[in-house]
Amino acid sequence: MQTIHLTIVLAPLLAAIVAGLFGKQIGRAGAHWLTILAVGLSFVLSMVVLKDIYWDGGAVENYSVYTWAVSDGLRMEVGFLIDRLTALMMVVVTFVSFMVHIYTIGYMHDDPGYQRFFSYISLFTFSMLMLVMSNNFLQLFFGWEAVGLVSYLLIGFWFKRESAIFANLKAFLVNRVGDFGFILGIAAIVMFTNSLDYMTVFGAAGDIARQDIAVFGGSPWNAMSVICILLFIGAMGKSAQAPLHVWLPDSMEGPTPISALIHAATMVTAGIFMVARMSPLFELSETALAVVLVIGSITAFFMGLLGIVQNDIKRVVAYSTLSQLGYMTVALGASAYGAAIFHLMTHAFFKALLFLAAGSVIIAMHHEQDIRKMGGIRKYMPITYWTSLVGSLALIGFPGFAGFFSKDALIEAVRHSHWEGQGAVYWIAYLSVLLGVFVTALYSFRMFFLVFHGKERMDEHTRSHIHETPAVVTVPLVLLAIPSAVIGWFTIGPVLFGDFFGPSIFVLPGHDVLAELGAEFHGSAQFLAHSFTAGPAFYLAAAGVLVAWFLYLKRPDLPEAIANRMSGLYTLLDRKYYFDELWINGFAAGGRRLGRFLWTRGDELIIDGVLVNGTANSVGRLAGTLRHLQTGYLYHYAFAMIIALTLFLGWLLWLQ
Amino acid sequence: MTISDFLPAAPEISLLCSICAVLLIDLFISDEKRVVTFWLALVALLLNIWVVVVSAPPDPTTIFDGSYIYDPLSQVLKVAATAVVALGFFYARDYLRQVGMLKGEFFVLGLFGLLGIMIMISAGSLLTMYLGLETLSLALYALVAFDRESPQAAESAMKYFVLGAIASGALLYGISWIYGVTGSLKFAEISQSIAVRPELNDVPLWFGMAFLVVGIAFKFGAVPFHMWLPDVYQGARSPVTLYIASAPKLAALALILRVLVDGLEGLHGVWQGMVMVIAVLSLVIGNVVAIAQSNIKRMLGYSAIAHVGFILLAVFAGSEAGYAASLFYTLTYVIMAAGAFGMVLLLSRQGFEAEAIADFKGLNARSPWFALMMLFFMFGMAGVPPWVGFFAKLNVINVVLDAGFPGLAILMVLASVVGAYYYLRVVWYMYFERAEDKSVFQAGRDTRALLSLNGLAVLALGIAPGWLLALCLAVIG
Amino acid sequence: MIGLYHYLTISAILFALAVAGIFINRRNLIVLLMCIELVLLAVNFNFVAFSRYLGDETGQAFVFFILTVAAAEAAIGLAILVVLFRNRRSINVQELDSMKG
Amino acid sequence: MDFNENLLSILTWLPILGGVAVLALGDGGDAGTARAGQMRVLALAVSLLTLLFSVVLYAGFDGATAAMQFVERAPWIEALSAEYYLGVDGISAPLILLTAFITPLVVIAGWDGIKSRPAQYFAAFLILEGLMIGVFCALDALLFYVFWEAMLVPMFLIIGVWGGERRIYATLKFFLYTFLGSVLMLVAFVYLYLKTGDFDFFSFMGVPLTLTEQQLIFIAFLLAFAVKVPMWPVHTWLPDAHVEAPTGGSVILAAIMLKMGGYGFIRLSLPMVPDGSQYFAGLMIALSLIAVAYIGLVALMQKDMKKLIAYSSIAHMGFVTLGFFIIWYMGPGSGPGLGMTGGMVQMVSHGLVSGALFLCVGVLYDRVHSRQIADYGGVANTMPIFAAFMVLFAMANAGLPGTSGFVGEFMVIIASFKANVWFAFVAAMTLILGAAYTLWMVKRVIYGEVANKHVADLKDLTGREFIVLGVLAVAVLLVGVWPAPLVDMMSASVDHLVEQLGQSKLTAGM
Amino acid sequence: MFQAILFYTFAAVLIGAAMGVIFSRNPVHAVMFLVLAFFQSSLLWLLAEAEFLAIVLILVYVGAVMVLFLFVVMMIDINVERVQGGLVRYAPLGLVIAGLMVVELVQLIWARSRFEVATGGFAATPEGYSNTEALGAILYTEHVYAFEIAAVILLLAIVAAISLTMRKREGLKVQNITSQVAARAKDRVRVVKMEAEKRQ
Repeated sequence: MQTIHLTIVLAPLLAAIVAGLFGKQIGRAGAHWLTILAVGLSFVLSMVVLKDIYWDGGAVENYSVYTWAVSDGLRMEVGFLIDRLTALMMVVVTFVSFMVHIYTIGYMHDDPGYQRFFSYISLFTFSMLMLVMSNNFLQLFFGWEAVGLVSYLLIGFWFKRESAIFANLKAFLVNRVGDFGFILGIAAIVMFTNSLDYMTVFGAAGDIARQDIAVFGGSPWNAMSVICILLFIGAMGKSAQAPLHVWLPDSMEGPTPISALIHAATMVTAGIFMVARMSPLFELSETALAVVLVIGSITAFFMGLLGIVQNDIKRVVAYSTLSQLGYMTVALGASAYGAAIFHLMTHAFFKALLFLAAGSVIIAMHHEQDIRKMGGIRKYMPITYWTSLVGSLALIGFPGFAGFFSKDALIEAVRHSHWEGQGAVYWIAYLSVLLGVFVTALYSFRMFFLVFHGKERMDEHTRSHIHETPAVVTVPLVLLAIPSAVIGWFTIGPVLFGDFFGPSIFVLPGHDVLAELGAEFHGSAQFLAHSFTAGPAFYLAAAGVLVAWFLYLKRPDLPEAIANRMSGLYTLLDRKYYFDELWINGFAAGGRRLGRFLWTRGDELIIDGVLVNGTANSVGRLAGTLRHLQTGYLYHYAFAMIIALTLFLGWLLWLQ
Repeated sequence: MTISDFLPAAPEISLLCSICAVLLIDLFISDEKRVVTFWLALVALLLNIWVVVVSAPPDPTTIFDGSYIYDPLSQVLKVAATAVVALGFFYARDYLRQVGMLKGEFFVLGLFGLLGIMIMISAGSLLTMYLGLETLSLALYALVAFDRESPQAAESAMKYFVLGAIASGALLYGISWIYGVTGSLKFAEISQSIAVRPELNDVPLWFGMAFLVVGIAFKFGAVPFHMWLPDVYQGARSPVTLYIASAPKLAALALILRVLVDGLEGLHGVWQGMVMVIAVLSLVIGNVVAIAQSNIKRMLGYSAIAHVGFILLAVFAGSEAGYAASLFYTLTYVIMAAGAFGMVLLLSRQGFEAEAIADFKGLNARSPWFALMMLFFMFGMAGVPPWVGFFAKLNVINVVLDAGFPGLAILMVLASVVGAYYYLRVVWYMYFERAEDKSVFQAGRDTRALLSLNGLAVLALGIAPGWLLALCLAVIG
Repeated sequence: MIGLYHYLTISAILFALAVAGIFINRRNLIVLLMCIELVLLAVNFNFVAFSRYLGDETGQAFVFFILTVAAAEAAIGLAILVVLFRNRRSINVQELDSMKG
Repeated sequence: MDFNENLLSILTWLPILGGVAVLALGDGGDAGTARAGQMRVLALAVSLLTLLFSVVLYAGFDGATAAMQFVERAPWIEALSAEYYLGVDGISAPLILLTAFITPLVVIAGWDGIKSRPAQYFAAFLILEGLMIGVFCALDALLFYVFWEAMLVPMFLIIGVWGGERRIYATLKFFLYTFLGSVLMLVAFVYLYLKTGDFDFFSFMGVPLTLTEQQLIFIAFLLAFAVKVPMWPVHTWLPDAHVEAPTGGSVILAAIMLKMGGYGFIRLSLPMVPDGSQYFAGLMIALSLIAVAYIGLVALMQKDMKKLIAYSSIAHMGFVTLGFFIIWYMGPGSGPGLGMTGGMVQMVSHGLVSGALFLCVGVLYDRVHSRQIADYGGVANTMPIFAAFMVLFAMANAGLPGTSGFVGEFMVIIASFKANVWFAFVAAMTLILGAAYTLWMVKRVIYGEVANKHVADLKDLTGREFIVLGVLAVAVLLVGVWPAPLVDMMSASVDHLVEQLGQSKLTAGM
Repeated sequence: MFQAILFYTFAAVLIGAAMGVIFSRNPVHAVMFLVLAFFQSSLLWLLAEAEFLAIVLILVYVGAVMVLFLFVVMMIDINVERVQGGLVRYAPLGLVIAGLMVVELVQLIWARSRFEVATGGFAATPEGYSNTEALGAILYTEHVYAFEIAAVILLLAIVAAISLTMRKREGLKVQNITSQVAARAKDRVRVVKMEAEKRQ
C-alpha cells in the first residue's frame, strides 16, 4: 500500500518535472500524454485506496516516509495519514485534476506555454496530494504553500498581462496573510505538544484545552481557542473567507482550467479540509467554532450578493465559489464537518463543470468574457448549454442534483446546531445560509440566462464563428455533468450519515448535528421529499430563479433601473464592499508609505546621514579645524611647546 | 685601561673611522663617479653591523666610568638603526642620481647621524646622551637643509633647528636639575640615589624630569611638541625625510628607555601622567589631522605622530612587557616607514616629486607589484592583520590593559579606526583610480629588490611575529 | 649670603626671558638664534651653581661641553640661516609659513 | 591518502596559496590574453580542489560528537601563548562547506565578465576564501582575529576595484564600519587573554567572569558581530557595499561574510559570556525583530535590485540572531536548541539563496548594465530559463517550504513562539513582507510585457551561467526537501552549546 | 656684603642685557646686548669661583661665536624697518607665560627645593685648589668619551657648515692649474690656411 501512496504522489511530480524541464524535447503531445497518464494513474490508484479503505475495510495507515529533520526533541517528518477523509479527498483531487488535464488539451491548444502549463497543473496535483495525505503539520504547511505557489504561477500564467501578474502577486500575498496565522498556529501547537504529528497532537488536545496562554499581558486566553483561531486564519486565506477573499475573484486572470481546478474544486477547499482534519482540536473550542461560523456565514451571504452585479462570466462563478466556500465554512462552524466535506465534494464537481463550461463559452466567444456581450448562444453550443444547466441547477441546490443534497444537508445541520450559548451567532449563520440560497439562484441564473438565452448581443464577426467546442472540451464537461447531477443521490447516505469518516473526524457528542439529522435520514428519496416541507430553502431557490428570469429575460431593462435607483447599494456591491481599497490602498500602500518613511528618514537620514556619515564628517571637520593649529609660524610652534611645558610644571608643582 | 677595555665601544670607534675614510675618499671622487661614495657608505654600514655583532661582550658591561653601556638592547637597536640607514641610503641613491643631488655630504651626514644614534643607544650618562643627541640633531639639521636651492627645505630646516635648540635647552635645563638633586649624571647612579634616598622623589627632581620629558617628546615628535615634524617631513627632500622618519625613532626610543626607565624608573608614578597626556594627544591629533592632508609626506608625518602615541603608551604602561612592546612597535614601525618613504622615492624622478597622495593614483595599473608593496605598508601601518603593524598595536593594547587602563585601550583602537581612513585613501588611489602618470620607474634592480624585500618583511613579520616579540622581551629583561 | 638659590634664580629668569623672546619675536631669525644662546647660558648658570654647591666638577665639565656644542650649533644654525636668506631674501620669521596645516 | 591530519590547514592555505600563485603569475593586464585564460582555469582548479577537500571534511565529519574534530595545534607566538589552533565542530563545519561550495561558483560567474585585471580578481577571491575558512576553523582568538580582519582587505579591493559608480564611498564605509566593530572585539580578546593567559577559545569559555565584565565584553563582541551580521541600526554599510560590489563580491559578502557575525555570536558571545548574553538577550531580540519588520518594510521600497536583496539579507539575518537569543526566554526542556539550529540552518540557507539572487542580478547586469528595477520588465519573454531560476530563488527568499529558505525560518518561528507569542508574531511577519518585496520585484522585473529595447535584446543564460544557477538551485531544493543531513551535523554541537549556556559563569560570591 | 652688592649689580645688568636682546629692534644691538650678557655672566661665574669657565666664556664664546653672529648680521643686509611690528600684539601673552614660568621656577627654588644651603654661600674651595686643573683632570679621564664626541661634533659642524654654505659661484674666475699645465699648443693654436680672395 505504501508503494501505491508514493506512486500516487510522485507520479504527478515526476511528470511535472519532466514536462517542465524537458518540455521542448518531449513536445506538446509528449507533455500532455505524460502528465495525463501520470494523473490518471494517480486517480486510478486513489480509487484503489478508497476502495481498500472503505469497501475492503482496510486499516487507517499512518506512517512516516522520511525524517525531514530532528532538532532538540522535535521530530519533523514527512509522512502519510491515509484514512477515509484522505482517501475521499484524493479521489476528488485526482479526478478533477484528471478532467482538467484533458480539458486543457483543447483549451490551451494554441498557447505557446503549453508544456509549462501541463507541468504546473501536474505539480499542483502533487502539492495538493501532499497536503491532503499529510500526517503532520510540517507537510501540511508544505502542501499548503506549494499549492499557493502553483496558484501563483498559474494565475500569472499569461505573464505579459499586467492584470494577471497583479492578480497573482495579490493572491500570493493575501494567502501569506493567512499563512501568517497558520504558521503561528502550528507554532502554538508545537509549544504545547512539542510535536508536529497529527496523532500526537490530537492525543494531547484535551491537555491543551485546559491550558491558557498569555497574549496580552495579564489576560490569559484559552490555548485551544488561540490555536484554532490561528489555524483558521490560515484557512481563511486559502479558502478565501472574508476579509481574505479578495484574491479569488482576481485569480480568474488565470486560464480557465485553472479556475476550475484550483480556484474552485481543490485548492480553495484546502482550508475546509484542514479544519475538518483538525476537528479534534476545533471541537474543543467553542469560541473558535463561533468564529468559524460567523466568518463563514458572512462570506456565504455577502459574497453571493456580489455575484449579482458582476459581468465577467468567470467572476460570477468566482463569487459563487466564494459563497459556496462560505457555506462549507458555516458547516464546519456548526461542527457538521461531514456536511462540509460532502459539499466540498459535490461542489468540486459542479463548480469545475461550471468553470469548464464557462471556459467553453469563452473559447467559443474568442476569449470574450463579458456576459453583457453574449446571449442566445444556446443554439450554437448545445452540449455546453446542457451541461451548464446541470451545473447551475446543482449549484442552486435544485432537488435531486448533487448540490441539493449537500447544501440541504448543510442548511439542516446549521439549523440543528443550536447549542448552548450561541444565540446571535446561530441566527446570523442560519439566516445567511437561507438567504444565500436565494442569492445563489439569482446570480446563477442571471448568468445562465444572459449567456444562453435572450438577445444575441455579440458582434457579427463573433457570432459567425460561434460553434460548439471540440471533444476534448466537451467530453470533460459531460463527464463532470454526470456526477454533478447524480452523485449526491448515491453518496449522501454513506458519506454523510453512514459514519463514512469514522475516526478521521471527531465531533463532541453535544455538537453532533449530523448524528441528529442522521436519525431522521431514511434514504435519498425521503431526503428529497422532505426538502419541500422541511424548510424554505427550496422555495428560496425557486424564487431566485424566477426573479432572474423576470429581470433578465422578461424585463431586461429593469436591472439597470434598479441599479440607478439604489445607486449607493449598487456602488457598494460593484466596488465589492471596498475590500480591495482596504487592502491595496490601506495596508499595501500604508506599508509602502511606512517603508519609504523608514527608509528615507530612518535609514538614510538618521542612521546614515546623522550617525554614520555624520560621525565621519565630524571627524573630517575636526581634522579641518585642528590642522589650522599648525599655522606654519615658528613662534606658534614654540608657543605650544612652552605652554605645554608651563602647564606640566604647574601641574607638578601645585596639583601633584 | 687597556685598548681591550674599549672593545665594547668598537662600533662607534669603527664607524667614526669609516666616516673619516668616506669623507676623505669622497674628496677625490669626481661628480660622475659619486656613486662610489654610496657604495663606500654602504660598506661602512655593513662593516658596522659586523662590528656590532662580533664586538659584543658576553655580558652587559659599562665602560668609560659608566658613560657607555653595552647591553643586548643596545645591540639590537644598533643593528636595526644601521640596517634602516642602509635601506634609506639604498632608496635614496637612485632618486638623488636622478635629481642630480648625488653628493658625498648626504652620506657623510647620514653616517654622522647614525653615529649620534649609536652614541645615544649606548649612553650611560646624561652627558653622553646629550652629546649623542646633539650629534644626531646637528646632522639632521644639516640634512634637512641639504638641498640648498629649495626655499622650503631651508625654511623647514630653520624651524627644525630653532625648535630643536629650544628642546635641547629644555633637556639641558632638566639635566641640570637632576644633576643638582642627585649629584650625578649617570643613569645607574641616579636610579640608585632615588632608591636609596626616597626624599629625593620630590618637586625639584620632578621638574628636572618634566624638562627631560619635553626634550624626549620633541625628539619623538609627540604632541604638543610635534609641530616641527609635519613641516620638516614635507620640506626636506624625500631621502632626508626617509632618514628622519626611520632611524632617529630608534634613538628616541633609546632616549626614553635610558632616561625614564634606566634612570628615573623610581619616578614612574610621576612621569606616567605626563607621558599619558602626551601619548593620548599624539594619538588623537596625529590621526585626525592626517586625514586632512593631501601631501603624502606630511600625511606620513602626522601618521608618525600617531604611531608615537602608541609607542609612548607602551612605555606609559611601565612594565617590562610594556617596554618590550614599545621596542617591538618602534622596530616594526621603522621598517614600515622606511618602506613607505621608499615608495615615495621610487615614484619620484627628475622634475617630479611624488609628494601628493594623488600621485599614487592608478599605481596598480603601472606596477601591480609595487602597488601591492605599498598596500602592505599602508595596511601594516593601519594595524590590519596579518601585517606586522597589527601585532605592534596588539602588544600595546595588551600592556595598557594589563596596567589597568581599559579606557585608553579603547581610545587606541578607535584612533586606529580613524587612522585607517587615510591609509586606505592611499590604497584607494592606487587601486581604484585611473593613472595619470604612465612613466616607468627608473630605480635600479637592486633598489627594487630591496624594496620588495622590505614589503615582504612587513607581511612575513606579521605572519610569524613570535621570534621578534620574544627577542624584544629578552633584550628588555 | 649669595648662594645656590640666587644663581638658580638668575638662571630661571634668563631661561624664561629667552623662551619668551623666542615666541614673542616675530621679526628676525637671528634674534631667535641669540635667544637660544641665552637659554644655554641659563643652563650653564644652573650647572655652575650646582657644581659649586655639590663640590663636584662634573657640572662644570658639562658646561664646557655645552659651550662646545653651542658653538657647533651656532655654526650650523647660521649656515642654515644663510641658506635660507639666499633662497628667500628674507629672514623674517613671519614669512616662514609656506608649510602649514 | 589520508589528509585528516592537516585537512583544515589544507582548506585554509590551499586557496590562499593558489591566490598568491594566480596573483604572482599575473594576467598581462586584461582579460583577453592567453595568460588571463590560464589564470582563470588555475583559479577554478584551486577552488574546485578546495571543494574536493571540503567533501573530504564532510565525509570524515562525525556528527555525533560536540568535540572539536580535525584538530591541529602548533605553537605560533609563544610570547603571547597564541597558538595555531584549528578545529571544527557542527557549528563551523557547515559554514566551511558553504564557503568551499560558493567560491567555485563565484569564480565561474566572473569567468569573462571581468575585463580588467582578471588575475587579481580571481586571486582576491581565492585569498578571501582561505581567510574565511580560516575564520571558521580558528580556535585561537588571535588567529581568529587575524583571519577576521585580513578578510576585509581582499573585499575592500574587490568592491573598490571592480565595483560600480560609488564604489569608493561604499568600500570605505564597508571597511571602516567593520573595522570599527572588530577592534573593540580585539580589546575584549586581550582582556580575556590577560585573565586566562592564552588565547585559546576554550580557556575563554572556562574563565569565570563577573556580570559587569561579561556585559562589557558582550558589548565589545556585539559591535563586531552586529556590524557583520548586520543588525539594525548598524546595517547601513551593507546596502551600499552590495550595490557597488561586483557580482562575485556581493555573492561572497551575502553568502559568507554576513555569516561571520552569526558565527561570532554562537562561537564567542554565547559560550564566553553567557550571563552577559542573557542580560542583553532582550535587546538582541528586539533588534532582530526590528530587522525583520523595519528592514522588511524598507526593502519594499527599494528601486535597485541589489539594494533590495541586501535589505532582504538584513531581514533574513534577523532570524539568525533571533534564533540564537530566544534561548534565554524559553523554559527548560522546551527544546531551546530548535531556535539555535534554526538560526544556523538559516545562515546556510541564506548563503545559498542570497548568493543565487545576487548571481541572478549579475546575469542581468552583465547584459543591460543596470540594476534598477525600472529598467527591466518582461524579462521572462526573452529569458525564460533565467526567469524560472529567478522565480525559484525568489520563492526561496520568500521562505517557501521545499526550499532551503523555509527550514530555518520555520524552526525559528516555532521556537520563538515558545519564548513569547509576540516574538513569533513579529517574526512571522516575514512571511508577508518577505513575499511582498521579493515577489513585487519579480513582478516588475520578470513578468509583464517586454519593457524596452534592452530587454528585447536579452539573450538567455549561457551554459556557464546555467551551471552556476543550476547547482545553486539543486542545493536550495535539496536543503529544503531534506535538511536532515545538515541539521544532524549541527545537533550534537548545538546540544552541547545549550548545555553550556545553562551554566552561569559568574564568579562565586557575586 | 660687598659680594652681594656685586652679585646684584651684575645680575641686574645681566637681566637688563637679556631683555635688550629680546626687545631691541636692531639685530646689531641685540648682538651687543648679548655680548654684554656674556660679560656679566662671566663676572658672576667668577664670583662663584668657576674661573676657568668664566675665562672660556669670554675668550671662546664672545671671541668666536659672537663675532660669527655679528658677521652674519652684517653680511645679511636686513632692512630694519621691514621686519618690525608684530611684537606688541603678542608680547603681553608671551610675557604672561614667561612670567608664569618664572613664578613656577622661583617657587620651586625658594619654597619647594630642599637643598642644604649654607648661609655663607657656596662652600669654600679647599686650599690650593685649581679650578682649571680639576676640570682638566676629569675631562681627560672620566669624560674622555664625551670629549671625543665633542670633537666629533665639531667635525660634524665643519662638514655641515661647509656643505651648506660653500658653493661655486657662477662667473667666478679661478685658475685651473691642472688644465693650464696640461695645455698643449695644438689645443690652443689652430693654423688655418686661407684661400686668397678672388678678384671681383
